[in-house]
Amino acid sequence: MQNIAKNQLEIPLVKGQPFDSIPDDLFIPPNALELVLESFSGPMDLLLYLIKKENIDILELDVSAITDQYIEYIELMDALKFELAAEYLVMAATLAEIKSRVMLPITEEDEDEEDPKLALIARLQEYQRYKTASENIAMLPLVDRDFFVASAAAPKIKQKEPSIEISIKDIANTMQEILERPKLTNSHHIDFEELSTQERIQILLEILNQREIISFSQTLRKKEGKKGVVVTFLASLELAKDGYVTLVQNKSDQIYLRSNNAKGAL
Amino acid sequence: MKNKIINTVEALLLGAGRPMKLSEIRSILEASGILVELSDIKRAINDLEVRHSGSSMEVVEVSSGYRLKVKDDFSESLSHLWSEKNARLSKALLEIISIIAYKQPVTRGDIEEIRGVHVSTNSIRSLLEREWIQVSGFRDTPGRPALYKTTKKFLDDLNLKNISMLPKLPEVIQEKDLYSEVV
Amino acid sequence: MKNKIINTVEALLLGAGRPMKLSEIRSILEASGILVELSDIKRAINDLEVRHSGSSMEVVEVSSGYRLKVKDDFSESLSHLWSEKNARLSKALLEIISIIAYKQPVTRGDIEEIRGVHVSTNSIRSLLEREWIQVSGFRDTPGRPALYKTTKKFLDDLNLKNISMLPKLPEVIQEKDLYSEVV
Repeated sequence: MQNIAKNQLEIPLVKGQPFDSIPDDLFIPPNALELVLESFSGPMDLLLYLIKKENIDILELDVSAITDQYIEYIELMDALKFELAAEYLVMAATLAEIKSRVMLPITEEDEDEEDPKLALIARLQEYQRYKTASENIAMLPLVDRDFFVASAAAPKIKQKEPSIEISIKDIANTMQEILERPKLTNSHHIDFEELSTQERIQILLEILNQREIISFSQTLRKKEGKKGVVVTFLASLELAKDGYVTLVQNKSDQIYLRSNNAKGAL
Repeated sequence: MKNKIINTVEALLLGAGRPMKLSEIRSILEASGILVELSDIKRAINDLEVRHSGSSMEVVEVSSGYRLKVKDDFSESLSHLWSEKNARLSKALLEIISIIAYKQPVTRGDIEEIRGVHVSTNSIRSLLEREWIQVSGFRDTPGRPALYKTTKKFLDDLNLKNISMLPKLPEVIQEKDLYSEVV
Repeated sequence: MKNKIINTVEALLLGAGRPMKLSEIRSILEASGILVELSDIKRAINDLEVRHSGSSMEVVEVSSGYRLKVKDDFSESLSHLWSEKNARLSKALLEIISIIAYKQPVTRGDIEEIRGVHVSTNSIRSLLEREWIQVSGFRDTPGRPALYKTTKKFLDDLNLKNISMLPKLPEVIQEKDLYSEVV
C-alpha cells in the first residue's frame, strides 16, 4: 500500500502542484481572480457564488459537485496566500460530511437526525436574505459619498468661548495607545513555506498504514498551531478526494480519517 | 420678526452641521429670547425650503431631525474635494450592519451564525466608531454578550427618516436563485 | 450657466468646512467639467454675497481663502448650541488630533490607516472649524488628497511653543509604527 501511495505521490498530481494554473471551471480572467477571491465575505458567500455559477437553485443543491468546487477554491485561496479563515475549513468539513452521507445507505438511526443537507440549505437561504439586504443598503445614498451636509463657520463667540479641556498629556497618551493597539485590520496570511500539503499527505498515509482509523486532532502537532491544522486538513481533503481515506464525523464533532486501502491492501 | 426666526433657524442648522429636532431649536430660540411655537419653527423650515429652492442647499428631515444638506446635483464636485476612498464600506461591514438593522437587537454570535464566519472586533469597533450601532443591553446567557442595535445616526447617514424606510428584507427565496453577481 | 457656477461655488464652501482659495475652487470646477477663469469665480463669490445679504450667512475672506460663515448677529443663539455640547473632546476626535500632531502632514487616509477605522468628514470639519488643523497642501497621488497639519492656535491651546515640544514616543513603539508596514 505504501508503494502505491508513494508512486501516486511521485506522479505530478494536479492537486499536489502549486496552483499555477487556473482550474478549468473558473471562467474568471486570471487578473481578476485575486479580486474575486478577496471579495468573498466568508464561506457562505463563496458557496452561494458557486451555486449561482452553476445556475442552480439552492434547493436543488448538488453537494457532490459543489464540494469539489468549493475545495478547489479554498485550495486556490490557500495557494494565493489569502487569509483563510478557519470557517472555510469548517464548511469544507460540513460539505464532506454531507457528501459522504449521500453515498451511504440511510439507516433508521439517521432518519431521526436532522438532515445536514437541509440544514445547510436553510442556512444558505437565511444568509442570502441578509446578503441581498446588504446589497440593497449599499445602493442607498450615503453621507460623504453620495451627499454632503451643509455647514458654515460659526461667528466668534466672545464671552462664551467654549473651553475645551485638552492637554499635552492627552495627546501623547492617546498617540501611544493608538500605536500599541494591535493592528486588527491586518490579515493573517498563512505561510506555507515550512509546511507543505504534499509532505503532510505522506505523513498521513504513513500513520494510516499503522492503523486503520485516527481522529483528525490526533494527527496534529501542537507546535504547528493553526497553520498545521490548515495543512493537515487540506491534506485530508486531498486524500479523501483521491479515495485513499474516508472522512467520518460523528456526533461529537470530531472528524476521523479512515483508511480505505488498509483492508484491500492487507 | 418672521425673517428673524427663519434666519436664526438657518444659522443654527448651518452652525450645528447636524440634524436638529424642532424642540431643540425651540429651546435655543427661547434661550435667545425668541418665544415661538413648534409650528412656527416648522413654518420657518418650510420658508427656508422656498428660500433655497434656487440655491445649492436644501432642508431635509432625517431620523434625528432637520438638517441642511447640499443638493445632490453638487455631490460630484464635492467628492473631488473630499477625494480619497470616501466612506467605502466593505462587503463584510455591510452584511454585519444589515443583520443588525433587520434583526436588532443581536449579539455578535447571532451575526456569526448567519454569516458563518467570525465577526472581527475591528468590524464592531468600526461600526461603533461611525456611531451606526450601540450597545442596547446584554443577553442573559453565559458570558452576557452585548446586544447591538442601530442608531439614529445610521439612518441620518443614509438620509432616512426611520428604520421602516430601509428596503424590505427579502423573504426566503423558493424560486430561482436571485443571488446577484460577485464584484 | 452663471447660476450653476454660483451654486457650485456655494456648494463647495458649504461642504468644505474650511476656507478655499480661488485657485482650488477653479481646479475642482475644472474636474467637474466647468472651465472658468479665476475672475469668474471671484464674480460668483460677489454674487453669493448679494444672494445672502438677507440670509444668516456671509462670505468672508481670510488669509487662506474664502469661506461661508454665520453672521455675527447670530452668535448668541449659536452659543447656546455649544453650551449644550460637551466641552470635552470625543475619543475619536482626540485620536485624530493626536495622530495629526505627531505625524503631520497627513491625509485622512493616513489617519484611517493608523486608526484602523473610518475617519468621518465631520471629524475633520470639526477640527478645521476649531482651527486646530489646517490644510497644508495636497499629496501628489491620485485624487490629490488634502494634507493636514496642526495650527498655531492648537499650540496656543496646548500651551506649547512649538510642536517638537510634544513628548517623545517610546522607541519601541516607533518601530512598530504602522507607517513602516506596507500592506
